[in-house]
This record gives sequence, C-alpha cells and structure tokens, in this order.
Amino acid sequence: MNGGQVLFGIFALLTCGGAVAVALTQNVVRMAFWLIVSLGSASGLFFLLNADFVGATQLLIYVGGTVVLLIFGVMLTTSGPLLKIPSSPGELIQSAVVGVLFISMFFFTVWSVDWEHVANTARVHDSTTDTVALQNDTTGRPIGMAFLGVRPDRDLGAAEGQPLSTGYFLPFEIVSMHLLVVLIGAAYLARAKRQITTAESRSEVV
Amino acid sequence: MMTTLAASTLAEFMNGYVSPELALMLAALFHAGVLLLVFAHAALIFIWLERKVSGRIQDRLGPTRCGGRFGWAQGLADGIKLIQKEDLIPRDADAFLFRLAPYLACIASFGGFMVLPFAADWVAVNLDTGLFLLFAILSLEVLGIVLAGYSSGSKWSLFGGMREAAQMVSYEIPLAICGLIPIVAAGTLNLTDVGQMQVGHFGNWFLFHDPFTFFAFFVYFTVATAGCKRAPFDLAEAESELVGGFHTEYSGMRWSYFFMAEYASMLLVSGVATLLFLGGWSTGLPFIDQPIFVDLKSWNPGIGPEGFVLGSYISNLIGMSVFLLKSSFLVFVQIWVRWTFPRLRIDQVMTTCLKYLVPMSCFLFLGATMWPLLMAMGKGQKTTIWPQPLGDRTVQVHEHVLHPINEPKIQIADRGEQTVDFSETPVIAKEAILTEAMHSPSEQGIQP
Amino acid sequence: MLLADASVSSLGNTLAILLGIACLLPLCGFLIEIFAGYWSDRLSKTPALMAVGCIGGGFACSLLALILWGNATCWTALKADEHGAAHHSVRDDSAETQLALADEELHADEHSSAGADDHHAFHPEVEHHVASEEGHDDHAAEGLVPAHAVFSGTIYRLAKFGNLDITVDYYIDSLTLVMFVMVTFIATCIHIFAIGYMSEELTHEYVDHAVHMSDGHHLHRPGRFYRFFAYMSLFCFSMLGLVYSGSIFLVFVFWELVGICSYLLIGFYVERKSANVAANKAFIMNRVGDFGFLIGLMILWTSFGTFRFAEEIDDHGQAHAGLFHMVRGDKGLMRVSSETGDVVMWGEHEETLLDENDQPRTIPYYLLVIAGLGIFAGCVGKSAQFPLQTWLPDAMEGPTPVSALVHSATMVAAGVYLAGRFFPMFTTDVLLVIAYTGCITLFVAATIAIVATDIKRVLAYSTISQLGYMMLAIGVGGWGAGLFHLITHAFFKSLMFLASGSVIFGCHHEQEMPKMGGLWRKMPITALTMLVGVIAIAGLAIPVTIMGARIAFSGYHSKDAIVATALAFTEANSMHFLLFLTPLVTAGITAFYMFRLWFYTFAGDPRDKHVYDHAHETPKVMTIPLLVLSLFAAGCAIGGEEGVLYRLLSNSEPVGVAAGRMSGAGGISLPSHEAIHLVHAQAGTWALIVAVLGAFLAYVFYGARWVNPTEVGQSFPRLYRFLVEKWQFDALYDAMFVRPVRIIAGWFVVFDRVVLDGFLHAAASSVVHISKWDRRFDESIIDGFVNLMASVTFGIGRSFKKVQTGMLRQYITFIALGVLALFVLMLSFFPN
Amino acid sequence: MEGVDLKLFLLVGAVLFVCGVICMTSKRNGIGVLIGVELVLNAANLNFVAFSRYTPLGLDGQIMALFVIVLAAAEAAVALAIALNFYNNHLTIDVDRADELRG
Repeated sequence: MNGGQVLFGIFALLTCGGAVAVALTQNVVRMAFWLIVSLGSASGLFFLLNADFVGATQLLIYVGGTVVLLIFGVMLTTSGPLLKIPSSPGELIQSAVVGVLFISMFFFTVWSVDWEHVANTARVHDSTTDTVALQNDTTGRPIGMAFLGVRPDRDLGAAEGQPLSTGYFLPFEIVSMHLLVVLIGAAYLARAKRQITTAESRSEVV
Repeated sequence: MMTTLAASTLAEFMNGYVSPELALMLAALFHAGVLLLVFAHAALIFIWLERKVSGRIQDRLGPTRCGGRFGWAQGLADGIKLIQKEDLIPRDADAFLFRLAPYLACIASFGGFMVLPFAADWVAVNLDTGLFLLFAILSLEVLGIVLAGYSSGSKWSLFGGMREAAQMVSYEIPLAICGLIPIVAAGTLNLTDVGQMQVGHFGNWFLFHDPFTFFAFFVYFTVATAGCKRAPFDLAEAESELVGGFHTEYSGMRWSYFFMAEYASMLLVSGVATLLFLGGWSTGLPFIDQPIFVDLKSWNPGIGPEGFVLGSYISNLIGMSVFLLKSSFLVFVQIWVRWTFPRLRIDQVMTTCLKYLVPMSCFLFLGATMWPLLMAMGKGQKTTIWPQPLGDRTVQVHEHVLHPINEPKIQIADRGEQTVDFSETPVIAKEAILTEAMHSPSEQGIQP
Repeated sequence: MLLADASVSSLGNTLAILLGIACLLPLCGFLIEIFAGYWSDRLSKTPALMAVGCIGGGFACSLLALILWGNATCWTALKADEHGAAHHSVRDDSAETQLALADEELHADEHSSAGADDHHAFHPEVEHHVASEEGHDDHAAEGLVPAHAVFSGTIYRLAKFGNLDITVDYYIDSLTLVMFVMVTFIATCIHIFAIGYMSEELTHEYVDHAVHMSDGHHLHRPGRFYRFFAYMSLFCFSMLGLVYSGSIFLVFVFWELVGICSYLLIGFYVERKSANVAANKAFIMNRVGDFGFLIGLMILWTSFGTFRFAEEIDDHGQAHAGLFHMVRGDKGLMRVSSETGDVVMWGEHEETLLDENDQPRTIPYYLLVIAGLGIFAGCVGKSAQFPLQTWLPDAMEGPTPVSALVHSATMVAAGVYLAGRFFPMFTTDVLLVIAYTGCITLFVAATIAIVATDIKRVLAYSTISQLGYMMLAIGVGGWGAGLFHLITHAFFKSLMFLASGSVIFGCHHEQEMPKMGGLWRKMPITALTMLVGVIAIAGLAIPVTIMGARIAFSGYHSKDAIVATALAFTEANSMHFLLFLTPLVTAGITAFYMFRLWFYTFAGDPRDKHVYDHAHETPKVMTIPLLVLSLFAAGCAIGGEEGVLYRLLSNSEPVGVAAGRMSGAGGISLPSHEAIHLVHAQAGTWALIVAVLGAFLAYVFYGARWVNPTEVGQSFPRLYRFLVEKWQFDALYDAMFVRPVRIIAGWFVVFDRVVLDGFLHAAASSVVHISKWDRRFDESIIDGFVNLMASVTFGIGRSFKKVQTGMLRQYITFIALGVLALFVLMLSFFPN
Repeated sequence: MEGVDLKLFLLVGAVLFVCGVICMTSKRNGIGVLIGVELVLNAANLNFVAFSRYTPLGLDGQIMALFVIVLAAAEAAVALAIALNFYNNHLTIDVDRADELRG
C-alpha cells in the first residue's frame, strides 16, 4: 500500500461513484454535479498516469466547458423549477439488465486477457527509449511536437536508417476546421427563433 | 507527479523518522496547509484593504478602530461574526447542491495556487503544463457559482448564476489567448521557467518583450478583472438589480466562502499577471537580482539539517515578498478600478468581451507569433519563401515533395534555420535537432 | 556597359530609384483615380490635379535624375572638346539651354577663322572628340562616371522556370534619361491642357451630340472626367515603364500596356460607333504587328537564352553578356562565320561564347534577320508605318489631348524608341527594310495630308510621315538623327495637337478646316503657337549663320540631320538613291501641307460666319501649356548637332555607329559620322530650298489665294480621289483580307447548311424513331421489372416499419444488445 | 506508478462505460442522455491513456484521448443546440416525445 495506490483508490472510487450517481439520480442538475465529480476524478486518474496534458485538457474542456454547457442546456430547457422526468420501473429494470450484461462482459474480457503478454509482444517497433518522455512528466512538449508532425518521443532513440515516424498534423488541422464548423453550426442551430405554441406544433406534426 | 512535489526537501528531512511514503504525504499535507493559510489570509487582508481603499476614494476613513491602528483586525472581526451567523437553507432550495456549491467555488480558486510559483523554488507542483492547468482549474469556479444560483430556488440567484456563467465562459476565451501571448515568447508553459526567464534587467520582462505583449498585458488585466466578476463587470451580484445575485440566499460561513474564493482568485490572476508580464519575483534591477537570485543561492553556512541551504531559503523568501508585493499592487489596482468606474450593463459586458476583447486578443496573439518573423526579416535573415521567385518555388516543391529521394534535405525551422542532411549523418543530427526541440527555452536560465 | 565601379553603381541605384519613382507615380495616380474617382463627386477636379501632380512629380524626378547624372559625369556629355568649361551649376532645362548657348558662343569664337560655314570646321573636332574620350577615361579613373555608361540591374525576379528567367530589369543610359524628361514634360503640359479641354465632362449629365439614340435624342451620360485622367496616368506609366525596362520581355509587357491604354483612350467616347471602330482598329492593327514581335521574342529566347539588353551578374558574381553584347561585342562588330554563314556570339570578355559542348554559340544569319524583322513588325504596328498605318488617322476619334499624347510622347514614339534601342540587333538587311518602309510611309502619308480637310487628320498624317522620317533615319544608319527627330518632333507635334485642340475647343468642336479661316483675330495665342509648330515641322531656317548656328527651329536641325544621313547613305550605295530623293521631296510636301493647314485655319477671311462668330480664345489653363511647349518646339534643338540635346542622345549611340562599322552582309555600307558631315551642308541647303518652295506654294494656294486649290484638284480628278481615299489603303485591305474572308465564310455557311445540317437532321430523326421503339421496351419490360422490385421492397418495408418506434432509448438498448450478441458470437466461434 | 495494475484502470473505465450506457437507456431527459454519452466517451479516454502508459502505444494514446475530448466538446455543443431546438418545438426535453418519424 503506497501513496500511488492510495491516490488511485480515492480517484477510482470517486470516478466510479460519480458515474453510478449520475446513472441513479433523476434530477438533471444533480446529474451534472455528479458528472463533474466523476470527470474531475478521472482527470486525477490521468495525472496519476503521467498524462498531465490530457488531464488538464480534461479539466478545462470537459469540466469547465462541456458541463457548463450542459447546465446551460438544463436551464434553458426546463419548463418548471427542479423538474424531473421520471422513467418507468420497467425501463429501469431493462436498462439495469443491459448494464449488468455489459459489465459482466467487460469483466470477463479484462480478466481473460493477459495484459503483460500484450504489453511485451505488441511492440510497434523496437525501441527501448520509447516511453522516456512519458516517465518524466513532460508530455506537453512531445504532444505539441506530435501535433506539428514531428515525433521526438519515437525518433530520438530509433535505430539508424529507420524512417521518421508520422505525426498528427493533418488530423490536427481537420479537427480545428471541424471545431470551427461546429461553432458556426451550433450558433446557427441555437439562434433565437419564434416559439411555437403547443397547438401549433401539434397541428404541424399532424 | 509524485516526484515533482516541491515538498521533496521536507520529505527528505522527515525521511529518517517515518517511512518515505508517509513522509511524502505529511509534506504534502504541510504544504497544503501553508497554501490554505495564504488562501485564507488573502481574503482577510484584501477585504480590509478594500474597505480602506474604498473609504479613501470616497473621502472617508474606512475602518479605524478594530484592532487598534488602521482597523487592521476588521476582517478578522467580520469572520468571527460570519461564523456565528445561522446557516439558512431556503425551503425551495435543492439542499444538497446548495450546501456543496460554496465549497466547489472555493476548491476551484484554491486549486489554482497549486501550480503558482511564489519564488524560484517555491511551488507546490512544478508542472510543465502549469499555466494550462491553472486556467483549467480557474474555469471550474463558474460551476460553483452556477450551481449556487440554480440550487437556491430563487429567481435572483438564478439570474445571477446565468449571468455569471455566460460572462465567465465568454471571458475565458480572451483570458486564455492573452495568457498564451507571453507563452509564445517564452516557449514554455512551466510557470517557474517563465518566471526565471525574466530575472535580471526589467527589459527581460515579457511586458517589454514586444509591442503585442505590452498591449496584451492590459487586455489580460481587463479580462482577468472581469473573470473575477469584479466591478465594473460584477453583473452576477449586481445588488441594484439582483439583490445579491447568486448569493442572495446564502448566509454565514457559506456566504463568506464565496468571498474568500473571489479575493483568492483576484490574488491568483494578479499573480499570474505578475508572472507572465511583470517579471515574477525579479526586481527588474540586475544589480539587485544578481546577488540575491544568483549569488546567494549557493551560500550555505551549514546551518540546519543536511540538504538545507540557507542562502537558497533567504533568496526564495525575498523573491516571494517581491512577488507578493507586485501581485498585491495589481489587486490594489483592481480595487481602485472597482470604486472608480460605474457598472456596465449585461449586454455591454458581453459586447465588450465578444466584440472587442476577443478580436483584440486574437490580433495580439497573431502579432506576437509574427513578431519573431518580422525581427528576423529585419535582421536580413532568410526566413520564408516570400522572396523567392515563383519558378524556384515550383522547382523546390517538385524536388522536395515529389522526388524526395534525389535530395533528402529536410528543414526544421525552429529557433533559427537549421538545414540538416538526414541521409548523411542520420542519428547525430536527428538527436541534436530533436533534443533541441524538446528542451529549448527552459535551459536559458538567468540572463542578468 | 556595366562598370563595377562603386560610384557608378551607387549612381546607377540612385537613377534607378528616381526613375522608378517617376514611373510608378502615375500608376499610383491611376489606381487612386480609378477607384476613388468612381465613388467621389463627378464635379471634382481633384483627379485632374492628382494626375498632374503625379506626372509633374515624375517630371521632377526625371529632371533630378538627369541633373544627378550630369553632375556625376561632369557634363562631359555636353563637351565636344576640351575647351568646354565645366558647368556644374545647371539647375533646369532653361539653364541647360543657356549653357548650350554659351557653349555655342565659345565654339563660334574658336572657329571663326575656319570659315563662315561651321560644318566644314567639324573635321578636326572628330579627332578632338576621340581625344576627349580618352580624357574621359582618365576622369573615370578619378571617380567620374563616363557619360556613355549604361546602368542596368534587376529589381525583382518574377519567376524562374529552368533557364527562363523573368525579371524586372532596368536599363538606363542618356537616351533613357532624355526620353523620361521628354515624356514627363510633354505629358505634364498635355495634362494641364486637358484640365481645360475636358472640363465639359465635369458634369453629372454629359450630352454627347455625336450619338443619336433610337428615340431621336442625344445620349445623356454621367461625366467621365476622372476616368479620362486615370487612363492618361496609366498611359504615362506604361510608356515610362517601356523606356525604363531593361529586357525585351518587359518591353513587350509595357508595349501591350501602351496598346491597351491607347485602346481605352481612343475609345473614350464608347457610345460613338466611330470611336468604337477606331479603337478596335488601332488595337487589331497593333496585334498584327505584335504577332511579329512575339515571333522575334521566341527567336531571341531560343537563340540567345536571355531577354536582357545589358549584362547580368548572377548570384555567383559571374557576368553574363546581354543581347547587344552577344551580337556586337565591344567594338560593334558582328562576326559572321566564314564556313557556315552563322553569326558567332561574343562573350562577356570579348571571347567567343561557348555552348555546353564547348562549340561556339552561333545563330543562323537568317534567324537574326527574321528576329529583327519580327521586332520591327511590332514597331511598324505601334508607330503606324506602312502597311499598318491606317489606324492612326482613325485614332483621332479620341479626345484631342489623347491624340497629342499618342502622337508625340507615348504610343507612336514607342515604336521608334524600340527600333532605336534595338539597333545593335538589326542586320543591314533589316535596316534596309526599315529604311524603305520609312521611305514609303513618309511619302504616302505626306501626299494624303495634302488633301485632308479635317485639322486633326492633317496632323495625324503628318505624324505618320514624320515617323517615316525617323524610321528612314534609323534604317540608313542615322541612329542619332532618328532619335533626335523623335524628341524634337515630340515637342512640336504635341504643340500642334494642343493648338488644334485649342482651335477645336474654341470653335465648339468644329474640326473641318473649310469651315474655318481668319481665326488668328479671334485666337491670337493659338495662331502664334501653331505657327511656331508649323515652322518647326516644315524645317524653315534663315540661311545665315549667326554665332556658328543657323537661326532655325528645332525641326530644321533634326530633319537636316536625317536628310544628310540619307544623302551620305545614297552616296555610298548609289542604287538606293530613292532613299534620299523621297525624303527631300517630302520635305517640300511637308512644308506645303503644314502651311496649308495654318493658312486654311487662321489666315484670310472667315469661310463660315457661324463658326467664326462663336469662336473664342481658350482659357489660360490651355494657352499656357501652348506657350511653354512653343518655347521648346522652337528651341529644344538649338545648336543642331552641336547642341545639348543631340550630344546627350549621342552618348547612347551604339558602339560603331559613328565609325560606320555596322556594315554586314548584303553589300550595304552605312555612312560614318564623318561621311555624313561631309555632305551635311549640301543636304541642308537642298532641304531648305525645297521646304521654302513648299511653304511658298502653300501661300500661293491658301494664303494669298492666287490659285484656287479646288480647281487644281478638279483638273486631276483621279489623282485627287486617289489621295482623298488615302491611297485606297482601306479599300485595298478590304479587298485583300476582309472580302476574301467573307467569301470563304459564305462558302462555309452553304456547306454548313447543306451538308452538316442535313446530316445532323437525318441523324436526329433516326434517333427519334429508334427512341420510340426504345420507349415501348422501357415502359413494358424495364419499368415492369422496376415496379415489381419497388412493390416488393415497399411490402417488406411496410412490414418492418413497426420496428421504428421512435424511442431513442430503445434504439440504444438495441445497439447495446447487438454489441453483446456480437461478443457472444465472437466468443463462441473464436474462443481464443 | 508501481503497484497499480492496468486491469484496475480498465475496470474503472468499464464502470464508467456501463454507467454511461445505463444513463442513455434509462433517462428520458435529453440532456441526461447527453451526459451518458459523455460518460461513455470518458471511459474510452481512460482506456486510451491507460494503454499509453502501460503498453508501447506511447503518446498516440494520449493524442487519441485529446482528439476524443475535442470532438466530444464539439458533439456536446451541437447536441445542445439540437436539444434547444427540440425544446423550442416540443416545449419539453423528453426524448420519448420525439417520435414523429415512428413507423
């Protein structure tokens, strides 16, 4: 029992507990709150995995951005105070069954795979210094270089004559364009429109 | 991450007495306690400062009696009063969230201190992604506010929360962009490195790095003021319209948590401004910086336990006081602004951000990235493909892209042009370039 | 020659920058005027002021460049011999003329003992000249710049495709400088004049009386004042760029720019059909010439591999010879291989240029001839030489300032300028063609001018004729004489055009001379200035030498030089005697029709009372440019071939011209300067006698009206008609090109209608029949099958539609169960 | 990090995933469904990062996680816009009411 295990235990418990609470809560705002707990602890797990950049991104975008967006959505779409839309017991049982099946499937898979074997045999290329950069907490710079198409984390210790590894320049550009399109599209979709009364909406539907 | 806790010296100190893990834990707890003290005292001192400054601005005296001279214990008295107050929870409120919201806001602004270096060696967590994480944590504060507003079950609170959410989400964009501008100049997100780079002559401060960083500082400070929901941007608690905004229904200690969070984040953003633009803990005078931050560091009279360097400790102490002095001055400016300018309307607040500050910061960011290019062109270095005639460019593309085997020259343009023929000296050249690309700026150290 | 000397290169840079500014200012003006003018008030004179400012600034820059150049060379260009004192205090053109006068005085004193006729005294001066050139070299060693130095360089490299290097080069010598000063100065005068002339366009509703709409009204349109000046600025930019550029490719670019500007300006009144047609005609005729130009360009590129006139220094500091050097070398000699008859190229250091296989680089002689002819074809189009001369009179449809600009400084000058600039590349065969072309042109145009009645058309034909003179001069080896005449002609022709514009403006757009007469009483300044121009072009002089020079206006000197060169040429090559006789006779004709014009317009009694009554002197903004120009028309060539202008020009003379060394194959020998000077007095006297005769005849016919010209015309009806019909060139072209094309086109129409259309119709109807059958097949079998499939699919879909419950969460459940099922399947089939 | 196995991370990821699926299948609130999606995506992220730490996948795992985060943010923005439209048209956020296209 060392410090890492303790921290992992805390974060894992918070993550799983938050997720379970999200699944069980009926109030949407509370769901959002538990989501914060879960995602924030997940970012703690990322930090434990030495992925500090991903962890910070998780905090910034998921917790700081997406969840705020969700709460916004809740506030804009609630017709009354503290609204609840309860599910029927049958549906709950049905989803519980699906969940149990799923989790048993996952447990089965996780336990039945020899991960040590995978880690040792599935080496992409022969490189002992492969994870050098990952072990000293400096993932920000290698990730940035990878986005620009240069892979010091792979190529630094590579054997002579080996071709240079590829980076993620094109996907990075595509994603940024995608974000721009989404920005415009979301703004267009969500712009203020005439509110249709219930009668109207019914008649239009029919 | 474990190894980067700056508590390592303390942990080593305790190593002989307890197990290493426990020592680390204890050291971490100790440091957390120290930070908590800073966090709490920031609120205590700045509330008193706010009262005094507002009093002077309004031609009053402010608190005078509490604690003797200058009313210095006024904040303490306020705190005691607030602790005594009844902790009310309205009937319509969502009690669970209502209780939790103030803690969430506090955690967010407290968490930011984790990566903020107070002196060259005094930082809780020395992360390479420091500023990024700081902004990430800072962005969480809004959640507490929004949840507080929502769970109060009051329309004033709800409006306050909504406004706050809209405002802070919008202002995060220029805040992050302006924060990135000195980062572009520095080349690292590590705040300790950023601070170390500026030690020496005050021309080293990123404020004076180029015209874009200069203007970026003012944009940043405006945005940061708004990000702390300070006047003239304090729409979330606009008492003339919303009674008390998101904290209308709060009382007692929970209410004061919000204020602790506010004043702490004021100190936090001011500290970031100091680090990014105003030279961090450097005094700006090389003849002072050199003896204190360079020479004194290695002075070890042999006092205290093994591994403890007294000179380094004193140097850090002086650095921290300089840093806190600069940050406090910025906080003072924020207070000054609050009592000078009238409050904006909510649409004006949003317009200011989205129509003016965002484009401005984008322009400044663009300019800051173009600046080295301009400087290089001014010095007559070959920088871009611009002065090449059309045909040459076509030929180059043809040779390098379509038939790379003929001429396997690859250019990596990163801090000065280096042309390396990868086919001839593959390993060494690659090593050199990649290594340099990996750690360029952080090893520059002090340049007095 | 490009000298690597530091002072030379710094002077070259200064000149390049100054002239570049002079060149680009009008472009800036154009951009601002055309874009800002559209949005601004149509009543504003700002565009005009801006255009004047731009071209005036250009003039200032050019003048400054000339002065700097002169100072750097210590005005050695002007000193014919060692006693010419150094005058450093020259400030402007007028001071320069004074200087020239002072020079002349000294000169006269020196040689007064040598006899009354100065030209005989020239003999020893040639030796002096050579000696002083050596002296110049000493000067150069002391840091002075030799006057004949050429400044060239590259400003920007546009593109490089393999060996093809497309660059923006400049090439500056004294010719460039003189052209710049001349073009900018004349253009400034014309711009100022145009402020007055185009003032009718300063309105929101301009009524064009020449355009009749279908409803019987005249055309009403917004005024286009700003557009006129914008085009003028662009025109100036193009011409200056042409003079500035240092490679034949860039010349071609500006060449085309000049063409498009003339198109825009000739067609300025777009609504008038005649203007439209004239603009098109000018443009298309020029394209015919440019076709030859392009062929020449291609030959030059493939044979020489460069477009530059002067040496190029590449990135490695290695000099590469330019076009001129490759052909002529340092001594101006063209080397023809005795075995193959090919022309061997010179290298940079007088060695033979070698190709990749270390063989001497050569160009076949015939190719060089074709290249020269091609380039000259371009000049023919642009300078309106026979047989492409017909566009120029039609170009009178443009506003008169445009005509003035086109006829003096820009468009037509470009052709002569290029012929002069490209002189080293021309073989003697090409030069002979040039000479004969000029000869034919000058005679044809002059004869037509006798019978023309439109005041501007007379001037237009006189322009063609004078351009013929210039071409003739270049063709017979009188390089200096031709370009000398180009400059002097620019002054007096712009003067005359502006004066005619003044007349037209004063007479409310009446251009027919038979309706004028006696106008000198109404517009004395115009009449006077016009008279100056007429005397200048006619080449009149007083046959007395005062202070070593004849009292004569500029035209006398330059035409004299041309006739003398022609005479010297015919003496050397007696079979080409027409090359002397024609210009001599035409000198008389020129004097005749020019005085005819003046007498017709200004002298005698008014013929049309209405026009006369309404005529008035034009405002000051128009008369002042006239007066200024008349000063220059009279005095710019003062001193003749000893004068400032000629000396300046002669510094750019290609090497070898002076010694007559340009001779090549074909048995033609070109006269040397010495030979020309031997016959100078003789030729000058002949020309003067003929010109006086012409002027007297004009007085007889039109001034004193002793003989009625109409009766003379009626007594030779066929000749008269022939001349009025402009030698029937338009009819000839119609018969040669237009009508055959029409006839052939008619045949093609018939072929189209009968054969092609018939085939198409047959094909179409057969397709219709086939498709009728196909339709039945489609409808029964294919549609049946498709419908069957559709109904089956529809049935299936109908039965499955219940699965679509619209319940989002159900779908998700299905997905999850599907994944589980896949997992189970995978496990059962692949247990490992 | 010594002492913690890859399996444990994978199990945490599995729990997150399953909770997300349960959320999606049981919540009638549209935003609840969205929250479920976020949980599922985060489970995938956790696996990616864990693999990047414990297997030779290296940085690529983290980069994939970053792409997932970015795309999830984009997805959330668009989905919320859709939810707002849905609310505007139906005056409720109950996804069971969106069954106009049922068979």
